[in-house]
Amino acid sequence: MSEKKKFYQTDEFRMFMGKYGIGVILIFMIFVIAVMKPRFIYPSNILNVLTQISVNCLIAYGMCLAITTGGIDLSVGPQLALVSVLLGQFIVVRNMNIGLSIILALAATTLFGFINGVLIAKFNMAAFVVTLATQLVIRSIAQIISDGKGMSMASQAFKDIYSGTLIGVPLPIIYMVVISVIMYIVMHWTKFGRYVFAVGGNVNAAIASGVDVFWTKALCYTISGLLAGIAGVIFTSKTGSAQSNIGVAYETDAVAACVLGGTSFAGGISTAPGVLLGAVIIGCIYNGMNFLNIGSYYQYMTKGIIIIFAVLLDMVINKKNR
Amino acid sequence: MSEKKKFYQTDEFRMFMGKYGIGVILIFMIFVIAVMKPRFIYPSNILNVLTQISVNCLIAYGMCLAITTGGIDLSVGPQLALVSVLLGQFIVVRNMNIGLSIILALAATTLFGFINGVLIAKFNMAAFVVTLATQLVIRSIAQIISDGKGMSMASQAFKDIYSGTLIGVPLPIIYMVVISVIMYIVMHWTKFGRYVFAVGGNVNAAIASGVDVFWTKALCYTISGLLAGIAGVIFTSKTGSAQSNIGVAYETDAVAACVLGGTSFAGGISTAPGVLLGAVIIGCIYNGMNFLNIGSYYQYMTKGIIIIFAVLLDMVINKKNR
Amino acid sequence: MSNSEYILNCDGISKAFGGTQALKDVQLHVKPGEVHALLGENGAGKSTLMKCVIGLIKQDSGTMEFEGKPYQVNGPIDALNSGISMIHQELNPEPYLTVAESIFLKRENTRGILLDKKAQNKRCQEVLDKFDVSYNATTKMKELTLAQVQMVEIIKAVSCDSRLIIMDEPTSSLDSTETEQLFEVIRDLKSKGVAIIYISHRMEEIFEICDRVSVFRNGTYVDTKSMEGVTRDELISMMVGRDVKSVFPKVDCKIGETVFKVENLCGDAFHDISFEVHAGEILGIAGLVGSGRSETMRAIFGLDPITSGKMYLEGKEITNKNPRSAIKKGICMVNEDRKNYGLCLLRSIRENISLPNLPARQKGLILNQKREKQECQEAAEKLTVKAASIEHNGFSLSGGNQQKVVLAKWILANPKVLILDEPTRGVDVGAKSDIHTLMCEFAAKGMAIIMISSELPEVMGMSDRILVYHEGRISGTIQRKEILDNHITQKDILAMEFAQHNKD
Amino acid sequence: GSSGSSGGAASAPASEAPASEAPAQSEAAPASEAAAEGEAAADTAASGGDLNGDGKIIVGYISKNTTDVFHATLNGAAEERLDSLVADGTIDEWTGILDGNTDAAKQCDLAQDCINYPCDYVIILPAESTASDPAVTSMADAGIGVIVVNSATDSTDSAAMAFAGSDDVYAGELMGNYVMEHVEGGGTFVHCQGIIGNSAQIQRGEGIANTIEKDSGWTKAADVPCDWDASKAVNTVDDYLAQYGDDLKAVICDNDDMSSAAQAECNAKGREDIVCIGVDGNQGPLQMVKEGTLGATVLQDGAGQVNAGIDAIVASIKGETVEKKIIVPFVLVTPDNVDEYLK
Ligand SMILES: Nc1ncnc2c1ncn2[C@@H]1O[C@H](COP(=O)(O)OP(=O)(O)OP(=O)(O)O)[C@@H](O)[C@H]1O
Ligand SMILES: Nc1ncnc2c1ncn2[C@@H]1O[C@H](COP(=O)(O)OP(=O)(O)OP(=O)(O)O)[C@@H](O)[C@H]1O
Ligand SMILES: [Mg+2]
Ligand SMILES: [Mg+2]
Repeated sequence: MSEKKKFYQTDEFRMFMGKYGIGVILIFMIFVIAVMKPRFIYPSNILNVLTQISVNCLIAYGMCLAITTGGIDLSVGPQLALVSVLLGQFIVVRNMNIGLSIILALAATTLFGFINGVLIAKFNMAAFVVTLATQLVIRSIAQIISDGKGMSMASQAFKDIYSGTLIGVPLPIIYMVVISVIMYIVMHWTKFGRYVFAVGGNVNAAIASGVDVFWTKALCYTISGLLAGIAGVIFTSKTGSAQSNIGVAYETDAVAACVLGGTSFAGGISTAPGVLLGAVIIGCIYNGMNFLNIGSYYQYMTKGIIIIFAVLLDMVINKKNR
Repeated sequence: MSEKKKFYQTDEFRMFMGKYGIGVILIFMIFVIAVMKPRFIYPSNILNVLTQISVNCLIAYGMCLAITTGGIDLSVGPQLALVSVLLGQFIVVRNMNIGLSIILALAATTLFGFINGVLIAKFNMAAFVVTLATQLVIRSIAQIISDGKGMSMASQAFKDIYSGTLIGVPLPIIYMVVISVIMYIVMHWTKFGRYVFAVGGNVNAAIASGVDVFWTKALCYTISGLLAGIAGVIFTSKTGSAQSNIGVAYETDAVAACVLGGTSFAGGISTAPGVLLGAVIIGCIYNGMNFLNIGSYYQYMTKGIIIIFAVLLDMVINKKNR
Repeated sequence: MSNSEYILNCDGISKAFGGTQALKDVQLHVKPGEVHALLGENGAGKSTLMKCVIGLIKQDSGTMEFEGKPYQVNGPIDALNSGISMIHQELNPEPYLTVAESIFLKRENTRGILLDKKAQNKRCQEVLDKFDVSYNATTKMKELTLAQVQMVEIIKAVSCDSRLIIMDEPTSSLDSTETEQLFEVIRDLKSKGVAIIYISHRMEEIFEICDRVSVFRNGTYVDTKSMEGVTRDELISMMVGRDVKSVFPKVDCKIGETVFKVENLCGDAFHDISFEVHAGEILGIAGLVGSGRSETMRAIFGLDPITSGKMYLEGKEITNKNPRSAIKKGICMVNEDRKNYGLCLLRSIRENISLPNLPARQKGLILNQKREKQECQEAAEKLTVKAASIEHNGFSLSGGNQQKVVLAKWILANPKVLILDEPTRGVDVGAKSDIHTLMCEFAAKGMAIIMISSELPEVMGMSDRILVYHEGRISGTIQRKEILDNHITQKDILAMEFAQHNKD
Repeated sequence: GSSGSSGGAASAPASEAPASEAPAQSEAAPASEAAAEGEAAADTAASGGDLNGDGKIIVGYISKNTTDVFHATLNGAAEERLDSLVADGTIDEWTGILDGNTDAAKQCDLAQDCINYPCDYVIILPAESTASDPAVTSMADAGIGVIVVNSATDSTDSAAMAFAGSDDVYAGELMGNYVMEHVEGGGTFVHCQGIIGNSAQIQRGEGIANTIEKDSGWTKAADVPCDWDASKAVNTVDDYLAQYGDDLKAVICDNDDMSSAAQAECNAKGREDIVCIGVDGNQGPLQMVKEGTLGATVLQDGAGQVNAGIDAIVASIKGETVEKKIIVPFVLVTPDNVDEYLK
């Protein structure tokens, strides 16, 4: 409209920021914190941050699938709790093999993910409502199984799932990298991924093209259940305790990671690397705020403002032409 | 598909249930509980349930406006906290007049509601993300104001806001009735109400029909802020304590009331009486569970299952033909 | 009645939506290699039958046969696998996918389990190159215009190698060149033995391209005829069940003073537009799709920004920041995009009609609901909206009836200037004539009407004056007299649209 | 708000050894600590506590959360004291209050942050007795002097430099006994729970189970999950008044935000005879005790716990012997002794 465009209005800048904006924000953030506290970028702290974000990152990938189809998965927090108490039952109470226990526990969360998917896809119910309800149900089940009590998971083998390392790299980072690669391929290089975007972009068009919307959606929530389950295994190994009260409000950070990573709530837009970057940013916010001695009351606010700011920036840069 | 229609497939039944289904469910629920525990329907308990739901009902009306425009307001919980700590500051610390204090505190939540509205309507940001972020910010502010500490609100005049009665009816019920009437008129008998439905139904069509989408949306969130504020005043008077950690997850029950009351998450569909009925159902669930001695672990589950069941029933009865 | 002469046999198909019986025991028989027209008024059930064939909805009763075998579908994928594809009436783009991704959705090129994006783009580009299009395989769908999206849908349906292609109003947003392009494709397909079911409300097209025609009326089957020897009037009376009088009921009314005037208006897609409309005048605007007609009107109505230029209403200069201010001043517009800018389908007909008219119908802060109900009822009746009650919601209406509801909105508003962008898009012959009559009535009351239409006969038949657009500029003005005197023919206007017309 | 919790492993024996052992109980510092103190003794006071040898003494403070009223007291006390230690040069820096969000995993993350900061001493208020244990052990393994405050974790005894806290089972028992003593003839009581699964909720429940639930004169109407929410406690009171009427004699709450609101509701309904009691000793409930509108509350001296923990750090820096285990007991506050605690 105006004759002379400011630099941030040029197409080149917009294209660049649209694609890499989130990365630029991250680098800027890291730079600022590192100048104030050089220890922030010591390798040990970088490994530390990456280890810390692994749980949120896995949850966020599942959340991203749900959001991309136009829904949301609020039940991820209780899924962590479910895995945790099941592992407690299997490993501690029944003395079962660790591998088998994990598989069974993951099967349970995957099943609940699938139930979410069926309710949402088959009966066309709002994802927010369905997962709000299953959130309550799953939490209840976890409490019933554990009788509301915590249980120590002393086995070193089990604890090593979190605290082990591979060539010096903590295992949670390895899991995160492996799953990131898989998610990248699934979302961007498979038919399923394509269908996820198609369903989220315009569900009627997807139906008319013969995409099986039911299975696409159901699978997204199933995967979200599985990933939340894996996150739960890591969590349980990390705290060495099987408990039913964990994971409260974990969906918040997962959603924040997705949003910072450019996932659109309208559906149909997201990228796997974006989600990873989003999770890293959240990790840096938490870690960085602690390094910068930001008072705890201000931490929530900082997080909230960064979320708004990031989305706002995204809006301004990728401004809809109207 | 099938030749002979079952009774619940007839048009008459569907029309009836579509309009009054939620009421039928409520009456059925009351009947079942009352048969098992007659005290459940003693007038004293009925007044009790109605008093209890007042906070949730007010929040739910605001939530309903937000959902009807196609959004959501996740910031209502912290809004309660904000009102609470402000009342503490004004009344206890500064010894201000109660009425003035309440007005100022409500002005604050109304302002935050308006900010939500501006961010959502002006910048076209997803309501979920915006209110998630302001949720964090408002909670932070409440904590900063109160320094995380609780404060006793001993003044009897202030306590009477909750515990007073008018011709034998507890005041919270009076507030609820008055606000229900106002909300009914606002939603169904005014221009603004029509615009809310139009914006939620099809925002472009609303624009092309001359609706001011910005103000319509902004006003919805502003009203939601105001109502959450009023709920906060009642809450604070009820507990007699000004605290920053109250109202956590209160959006859940508000959303549940809206959903049970037939509010569509796709936007554009809701009714004020539906929300009231939804809130009554939630109240009966809580109260009824205590009457039926449902164990604490099962209470969440019961609530979750009732939500899914009610929505499912609604879907089956008002089934979209495909 | 299985008959190997036919590729598709539909017999005794019935379908009800809640209370409305959309199809009652209808039949359709299509031969291989023919273009079979399906005709009927709005709401006759054409799209419904086609949706049954493609598996989007399931018929309540009736059987189908495809290529001699019983045919049952559970969803579009079954239809595609059997060799049936469809171009839908409502455009359905996948906004965030590329052209290639959307054309080959569900038919992706893969290597192992991974997508082969390169091969797919190449394959898509080859298909696109066969059509003369200005976008390529990697263009995002959201960057395309309505007409371009329509072309992608056509290309998609054609590239499925189906043996039966259903085209539900494929030309409703195409201009004459693109339509011609489509006809080329259809002829080519025909020669390969592909059968086509062709649905359109544009009679000329039916006569140009179709071999046989089946007519539906009110959800029932009327007859099937060969196009040879059938006349236009015959078809219309089969469809409507009554005689539709003159095709364009234009009455000349007294043309008064200038009501609305624009000077040197410029915007993103139009430049230097100046014109004026008078009371009682119908100003037609012709042009190719994408020539900027809609953009001009959207800008005048306040939906799009204006970069420079002036507007005058009754001699006073005005600006419209948004549609609200335009409506307040008495400028109203029926948008071409009915689904997005026309109706709230979730809400009742009454609420839709009264939406722009609420401010005047309040008692204090409260709406006067009795008056609202009565006025909406009258407006709906005047436009013969076919619905059980005005409390029913928009979803239950057929496309044509939805269009009537949109028009009814603005009748109540009683504007000074009424802008109609493709007012009869997707509207059947009977309703079209109703709408035209109504336009004349409005004009007679002294309203100034601006009408955009891509149907040349409509513009020529209804307008007192015609502006012709070419690439965002006015390339010519024609008076009604010139048309009546046969000084100007359809061909001349076309030439102007292509700017081949040299005024010497 | 919720409250402190006590260690799972430590709780079983401790439940029988409550307030009588107060005010303090000390054991010898473990070997690792002795080494640190050895250095401390040799060097100046300030560098004596520099366990990681980076030239600075940095103290970390990992709170359980920053939202509960009870923890606000602890956090406030810690902030004041640690600020003054920085001001007088005893320590160089402290991290500010790190918010554990009542989430053990978050506390494990914060423990790592403290290691990287790098801290020499860290005070931690565990969110969970078992689940927060890795936070304690990982810091101890990294050579940090860990002071566990408020409630113990499983390996607090072996890994931490010191523990300063109290025992929630005992708090539950105090409440049970109080109700039994103050209501003659028994009757029906209802229990308002905190968020299910928190150690504080579990252990206070155990204490109630150990006392009043065993008494034949009393029947428990129900355990009601009130999520530490005073408003839900009020609803519960109303629900059970409606159900049991005059039979309802007492309301036992997992914290006193809930019990004070519950008592206020009973009083407003003309049932001043109902005894409501909870744990924490927040200012509001104390005020009510003073006014006589609330019979009693169980006070947990949060500030005392934190200060005892910080004392341990100061002692370590100065090279003095560190008390290994400091039990700060719960106190039953009644109108008789309320003035001691009301600010
Ligand atoms: N989903 C639906 N719910 C209820 N009624 C419907 C639905 N779809 C179609 N109808 C009704 O079925 C009838 C046939 O509609 P259909 O769309 O098949 O008409 P059509 O012949 O394609 O008309 P048009 O030319 O306007 O596209 C109409 O009366 C319409 O109101
Ligand atoms: N959403 C859009 N994004 C980008 N360009 C657009 C968009 N809409 C329209 N255009 C461009 O604006 C120009 C004018 O389009 P417009 O819709 O006004 O054409 P028109 O003459 O009204 O055609 P019709 O009404 O028959 O569709 C075209 O060149 C088109 O490419
Ligand atoms: Mg149709
Ligand atoms: Mg156009």
